Amino acid sequence: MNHSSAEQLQQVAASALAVGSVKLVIGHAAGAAGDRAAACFVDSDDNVGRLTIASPGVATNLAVYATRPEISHLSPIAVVADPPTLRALVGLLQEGQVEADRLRVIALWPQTAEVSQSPSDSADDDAGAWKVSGSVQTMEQVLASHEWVAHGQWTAAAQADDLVERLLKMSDAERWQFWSAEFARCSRCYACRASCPLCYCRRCVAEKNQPQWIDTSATPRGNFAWNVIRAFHLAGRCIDCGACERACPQGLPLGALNEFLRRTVAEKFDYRAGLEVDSTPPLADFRTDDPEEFIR
Amino acid sequence: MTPLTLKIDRLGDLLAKMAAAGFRIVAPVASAESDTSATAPRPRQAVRFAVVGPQDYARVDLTATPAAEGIKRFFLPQSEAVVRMRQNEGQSAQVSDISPDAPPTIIFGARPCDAAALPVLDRVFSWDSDDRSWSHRRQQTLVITIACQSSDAACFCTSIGGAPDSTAGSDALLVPQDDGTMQVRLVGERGEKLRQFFDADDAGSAAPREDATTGDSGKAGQVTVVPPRFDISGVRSWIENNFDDKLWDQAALACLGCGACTYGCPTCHCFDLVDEGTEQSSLRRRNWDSCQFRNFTEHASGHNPRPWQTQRYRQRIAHKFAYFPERFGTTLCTGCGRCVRVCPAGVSLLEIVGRIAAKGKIEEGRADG
Amino acid sequence: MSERFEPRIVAFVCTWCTYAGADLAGTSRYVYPPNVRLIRVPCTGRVDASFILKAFESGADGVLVSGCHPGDCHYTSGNLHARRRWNVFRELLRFVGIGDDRLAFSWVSAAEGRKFADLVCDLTERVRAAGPFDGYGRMSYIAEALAAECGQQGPAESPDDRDGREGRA
Amino acid sequence: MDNHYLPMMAEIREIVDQTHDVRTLRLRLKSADDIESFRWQAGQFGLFSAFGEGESTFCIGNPPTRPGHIEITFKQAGRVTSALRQLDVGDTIGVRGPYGNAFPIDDVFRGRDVVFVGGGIGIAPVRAVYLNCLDRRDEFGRLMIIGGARTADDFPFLDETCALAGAGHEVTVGVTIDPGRESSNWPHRVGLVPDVLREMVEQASPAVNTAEAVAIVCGPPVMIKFTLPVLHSLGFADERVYTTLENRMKCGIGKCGRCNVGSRYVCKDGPVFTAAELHRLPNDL
Amino acid sequence: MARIGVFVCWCGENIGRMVDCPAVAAAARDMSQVVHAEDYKYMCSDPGQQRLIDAIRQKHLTGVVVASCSPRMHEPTFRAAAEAAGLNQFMVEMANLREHCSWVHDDRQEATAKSIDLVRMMVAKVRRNERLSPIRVPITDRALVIGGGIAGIQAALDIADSGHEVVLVERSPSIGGHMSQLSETFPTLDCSQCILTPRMVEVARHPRIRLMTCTELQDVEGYVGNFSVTLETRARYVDLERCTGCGACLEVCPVKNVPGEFDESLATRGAIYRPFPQAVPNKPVIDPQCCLRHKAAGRKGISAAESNVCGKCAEVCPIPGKAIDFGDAPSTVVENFGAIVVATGFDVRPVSDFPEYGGGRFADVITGLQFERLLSASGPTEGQVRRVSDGRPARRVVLVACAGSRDAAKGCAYCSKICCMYSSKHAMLFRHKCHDGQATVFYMDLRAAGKGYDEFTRRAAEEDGVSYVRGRVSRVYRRGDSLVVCGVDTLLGRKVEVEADLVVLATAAVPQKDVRQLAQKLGVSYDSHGWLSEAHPKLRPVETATAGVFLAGACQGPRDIPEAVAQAGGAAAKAMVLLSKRMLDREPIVARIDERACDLCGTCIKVCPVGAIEAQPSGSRPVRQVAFVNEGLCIGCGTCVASCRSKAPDLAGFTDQQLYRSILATADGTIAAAAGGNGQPSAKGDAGEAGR
Repeated sequence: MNHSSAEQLQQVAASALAVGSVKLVIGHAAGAAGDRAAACFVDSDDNVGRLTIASPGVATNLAVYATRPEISHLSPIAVVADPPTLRALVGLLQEGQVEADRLRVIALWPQTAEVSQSPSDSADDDAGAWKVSGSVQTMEQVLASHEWVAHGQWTAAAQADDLVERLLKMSDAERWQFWSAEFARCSRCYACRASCPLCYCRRCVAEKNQPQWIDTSATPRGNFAWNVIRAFHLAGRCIDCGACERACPQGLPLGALNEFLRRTVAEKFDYRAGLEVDSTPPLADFRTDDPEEFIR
Repeated sequence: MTPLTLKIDRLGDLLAKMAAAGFRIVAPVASAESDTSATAPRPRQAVRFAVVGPQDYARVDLTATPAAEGIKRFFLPQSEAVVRMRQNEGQSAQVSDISPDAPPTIIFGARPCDAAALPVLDRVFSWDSDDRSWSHRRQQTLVITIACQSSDAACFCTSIGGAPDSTAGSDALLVPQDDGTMQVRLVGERGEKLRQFFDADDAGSAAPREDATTGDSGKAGQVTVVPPRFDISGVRSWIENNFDDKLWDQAALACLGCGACTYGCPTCHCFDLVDEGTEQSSLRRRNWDSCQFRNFTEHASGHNPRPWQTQRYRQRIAHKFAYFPERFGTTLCTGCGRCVRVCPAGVSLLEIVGRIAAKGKIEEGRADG
Repeated sequence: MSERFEPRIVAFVCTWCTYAGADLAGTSRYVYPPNVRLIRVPCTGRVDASFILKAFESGADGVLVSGCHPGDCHYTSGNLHARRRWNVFRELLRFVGIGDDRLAFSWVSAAEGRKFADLVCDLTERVRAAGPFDGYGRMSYIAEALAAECGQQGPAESPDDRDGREGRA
Repeated sequence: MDNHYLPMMAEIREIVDQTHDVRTLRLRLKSADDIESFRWQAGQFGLFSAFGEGESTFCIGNPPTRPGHIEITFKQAGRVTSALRQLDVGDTIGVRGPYGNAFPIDDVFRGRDVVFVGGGIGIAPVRAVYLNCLDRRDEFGRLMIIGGARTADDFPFLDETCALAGAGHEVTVGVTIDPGRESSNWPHRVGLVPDVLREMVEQASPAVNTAEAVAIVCGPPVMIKFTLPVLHSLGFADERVYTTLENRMKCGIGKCGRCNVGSRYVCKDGPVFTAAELHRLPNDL
Repeated sequence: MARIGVFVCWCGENIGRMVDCPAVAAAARDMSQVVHAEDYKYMCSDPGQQRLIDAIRQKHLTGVVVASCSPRMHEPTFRAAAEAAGLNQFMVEMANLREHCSWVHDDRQEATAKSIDLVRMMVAKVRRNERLSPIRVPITDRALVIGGGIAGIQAALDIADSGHEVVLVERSPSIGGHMSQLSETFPTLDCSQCILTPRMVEVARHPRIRLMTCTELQDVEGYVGNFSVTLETRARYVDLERCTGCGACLEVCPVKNVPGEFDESLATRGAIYRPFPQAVPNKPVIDPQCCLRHKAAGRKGISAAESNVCGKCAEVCPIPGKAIDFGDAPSTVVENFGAIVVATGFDVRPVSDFPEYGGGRFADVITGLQFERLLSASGPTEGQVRRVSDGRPARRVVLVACAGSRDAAKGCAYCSKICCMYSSKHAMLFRHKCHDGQATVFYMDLRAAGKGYDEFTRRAAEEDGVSYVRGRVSRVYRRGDSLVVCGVDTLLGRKVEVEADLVVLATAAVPQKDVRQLAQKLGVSYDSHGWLSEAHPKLRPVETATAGVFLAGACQGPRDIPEAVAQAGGAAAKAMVLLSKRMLDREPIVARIDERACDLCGTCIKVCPVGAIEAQPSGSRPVRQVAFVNEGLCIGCGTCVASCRSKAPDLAGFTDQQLYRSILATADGTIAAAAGGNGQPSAKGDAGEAGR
């Protein structure tokens, strides 16, 4: 029965909190209003009843909370993590943003190939699609598991392939037309940045003002620079969770930028982000035989 | 006075008439590019307000519960040049005024909760001194709202003293009728300027009259019912007395510190002034800003009065429900619920103010008892 | 347009190779068109993606980044990191509509004066053929300054225009 | 209707370096009308533009008793102050103001003992007031000025402040630097500002009538935090202890929402607040 | 407050002809914060520099733009002038109006407009320049010399003689290198050992030289003045302190048949052996690959010390407590050095690379180096030239120069330089030993450029009866018990066949096979063959692009002994110049990190080519780990700056502000032109803008 997944999650969390093996569980609770699932922070086994399994299509990536200073005094913390969240945590470990000792996860593994992404589905409908790991695990344990091998690359992000393909068929001028119209809508609310677990910079480049490389005004100029640089800074780091695009109140197709860069990095450097803690992010690395056919 | 009506199939004619009278028309339109976004169902951005021309009339969509983006930016543009600075080589620096670019405009099809924000913001933009740009745009712009036929779980206008058919801030209110027509209620002197565009309601003279100022018009039109979500009466005093309450920490923990709520909010009006340009020519721009951003209050020295999200989140709620009411006598919120809908983290102002209201009720009770 | 379009090109060159190559082009008196403005940096590794965007924002019709051949880098690997960066950033810019007729990369060594001169000739012609970069030009500081000169808000300034295609003021 | 954001133009007439990173600019408004209309009181501030970089808020550093120019003193910290440091005599900067409230010199200070406490760059706003009072010396009781800085090299207006004592003003002056930072030839006090304040007030002869006296405290937040309790314990009334808040501002005219503390607009209701008012504000400074 | 001076140089006609210099100066005068602008015929001349100095003083300039030639030419000149006037040298920028403008354009109007733009960009930059001071780093007064051949020996002695400490590292058990293998040297025919051995002994005795044999460089960190080098010493199994070199052990070793390295496998040695009679240190060494005890221990998986196999050498060792130490183990030390001299030398290609010449198939086809051993009085044949195959005296010797050299198909397009001379020497020496013998030299061109060299080859042909055949050898085959060398005499245009007892191939000189790894550790670049690259082929022939690393001898390319020695002296002198300073002034073009913006994501640490960035506790509270640049190590490439997403690092001299302003200044020319101010007088403003 569907509710069993959520119940199992609650049991795992409750027992870990009860024995004190984790001090905080970060999971999802049903959204109070609106269609978004809200993050929920459970620090005692009394409150585990709020935990639920949210449809990834309406939820933010919980890894974004692992770097929050407000909870830095709590250790260890456990994050309820589906594969994209796990990949984000791998990225954070890789870049030293969270200590492995402090981090535990309750892994959620997709049971079926297709987990609903539709925001119209309620969280409960979705719960049956997930298998909850039997206990709180370290990332090391998770990354050594056969589930990780099987599902590590699973994503809930809407597939941007169609749009990428469509754009690739266009001329430069048409692509320019498309993107400048999209970027023009950007309101610079930075919801994309805030909801991205890898956008953890304490001072975003958009806020560096001496000099101001990226104009802060929501004008075509500033918006173009912001969206291009945001995407570039995630090249080789984006773990394909789709949180940025889901967050954007203006509906910018950020996923297409990310997907395109993911392809580029995979093709050119044979790299996929979020899979190995010990790998070097491709833009912090080079090979002597990197492609250079475009360099004269 | 003859009641006015609008037949929805004559909408194009109406807009054309207004345009012919020299008005720029702003209306909610379904985005032509909604299919570009990769995520298939994306109700939040489907309908947006935009300047429309005849070719767009067919796309005007009056059905969406508060559109993804409100009408605030037509009064307080997201980015607006206010001063131009010029440094000609060999001369000393000069500045010149840039006047607000605001042709006579009719905003058609706004929601009452968006319009209700206008008189609220009038207070801040005209207290002590008049903000030229705001005032000018207010003068130039007539707002025609449409009473809501539907609402969702995020709507809470009625808890703030508004209503799905409130006329606050509107120059005219359209009330959808059972027969598919819209009853037109003109509001005040400014509303009278719109009379010329509407037809007299010959057929529907039997329609009952209501007092346009009350929200109780459900019988006549297809106006939705927004149930009360909380009792606001104890909110302000609870906030004033519980600055350090744990609730703020709990509420803010999930908040990611983006500006989606403030930019969507019809009443949030904080802005930034920035210079952009080259050595020789630059513009000083007034841009939306958000109290939720970490650097909003940060000094150049690094000192920050509100370094934590808890403090910033509290500031937003307290400003809306305590500080602004104290200063200007009205809540800085219209209950549109847009902040709830857009929050990427699922943080609900409605829920949190609801909790505050409940606590406030208890404290009030205690004080009384 | 009766007069020939003279493109504006900004080039970021490393001091050890391409800047020296340009010096050699000068010493060798190779004549090339005057459309390129060189900005000297220690190494192509220093060239940030933002530099390229800022050059376009400043009204450049084309941008060039040029440094040492792989293996020649004075700092051993700065150019190799740069190459990685451009592998990605060039693709990204192409994806958003800034193609190879606007953005070029090259390796020019201190010994390649001829190559530098040819490169500039070539690039100038290529950008000239592509015409003024209206797309970026409209949102450049130059366009804004010229609009303000006429007392207007900048192009695409008023809120209704933010919608791009939807806006028709 | 006016564009409130359009600055007046002023020319830099004089540049004085106070410390390695603190600089004073003397400005003169270019238009005669502007000079005529620019009337201010001690405690008010203006918004000063470095064109192309932005505006920054500084108190007007010269008292209205010394008109004819506008003086600002600032420490290099961010984008605007860095740009202002680039400017030279003869260059143009933008000025908006005067904005904000002022110290109630006529209403409250007159006839009372006044203690001035300034720390670091906070000496600048205090100085505007004590110069004002010194220029009208007869109207006040005892005047006591306490200036502090981390080191001698960080001490703006050091020589001027020291010279006040001997200038026949009947004023007590104490300057101090933080313990452990003094060089052997530092001839003045060493100690934290609150301690020096206590010592000077307690040892003052004739005694300061603290119950009726006025105190003005400006400086870094931590100094203010530790000075207010000392003043309180010395018998100063919170209603007559003044400070200026340094919140970030953008518009300066009560619109932009940045400087808000509780329901107060620091730019309109401040920047001058009494300790009593501060206690009533939310702890959000 | 910026007060900028602009100085426009005519460079005589060089700039003045194509650029309207007074117009450029006039335009500059109007630029923001420019308080002085002038043009002058030759800014770099004494009066020109004086004008700059006077203007700095009189107008209190805070920044200077010299619009003249390339900064690569005169930046030091104008920086020095600025310093002389009391202005920090890093407040000087140069606009390159000559190489980048007047010399490459042919339209005066356009060139002038471009010049104004270039000046504007530099004015914009210099306004953001900061006063910088050279970074002073203490120097470790100690040099490392890698390689104990003649070049390394010479460099070590020169440096040590000048009073600096030297560590000389040699990977084989003895120093001496290839020179110690030679019989006589051209063109004087003096005995190689006789002139080399005293130098080797001097090394061993020198109080300031520490010799480390059996030692290789494992890792290098740090930078000029402060290299930190990890050195690994292999086990020798003979305690150098205790061993007196008596040689008793050598007699008893039951292993006798190991091909000896020193004799190029023409003789055998034991498992414990002395590298060669004059070796330094002159002590035996055990080759664990051949030693019975080591092999037995290896099979059992125990250490040689635990084994009880053989051990004869130890038994016979007369030293109380024994000098043989089967328990010896490799050791690693980290040493600090201020300078490094690389003298790793060369190798010759093996004959097996030349199957067409019978190499590898016929024992009597040997390399020149092997022939040296045959000629040497201390060699396996005690100086008698005998056939390798059967030991019979050789009467007919064919010497093939250019075996592989100057032959791109063989992978060595270069000339090995020494072959012509040593082949002549070989022929001559052979003829001296075997008066009735026949010596034939096949050559492509006889390259004998050098003092006394041509005379030497002439003497070989004319006095010593060496026959020279100009032409290539096509193949070598066996006929009976002789070899037949087939070739073409290109002078006579006919095929020739020469019978030979020995065929000596002057195989191409090649770099040591693992020199690339060494070069990478040192940050020294190398060419496609592996020869190490000098910083500048003309003007900096012994320096490398990595400051503080110098080249001596044949690691840089084939060369003969006098060249190697001279170059070693040059490298030593460069090292001494460096070590003789207590402190090193480095250009302050280094990165620094704004720790407030740093998240320690590690990108900068990963991209830094010299490992100059590491995590450290922050200086501000709350204390956390942040990236920190070690100024002494940073080489100022700026890769970290551009790689950092939050732009926490910046690069002094090329700061974000400076570059940002330079970029934006490219727009200001157009804006100025549009405003009708000065700026570009070209048609661009009109035509270009109208099109926009």
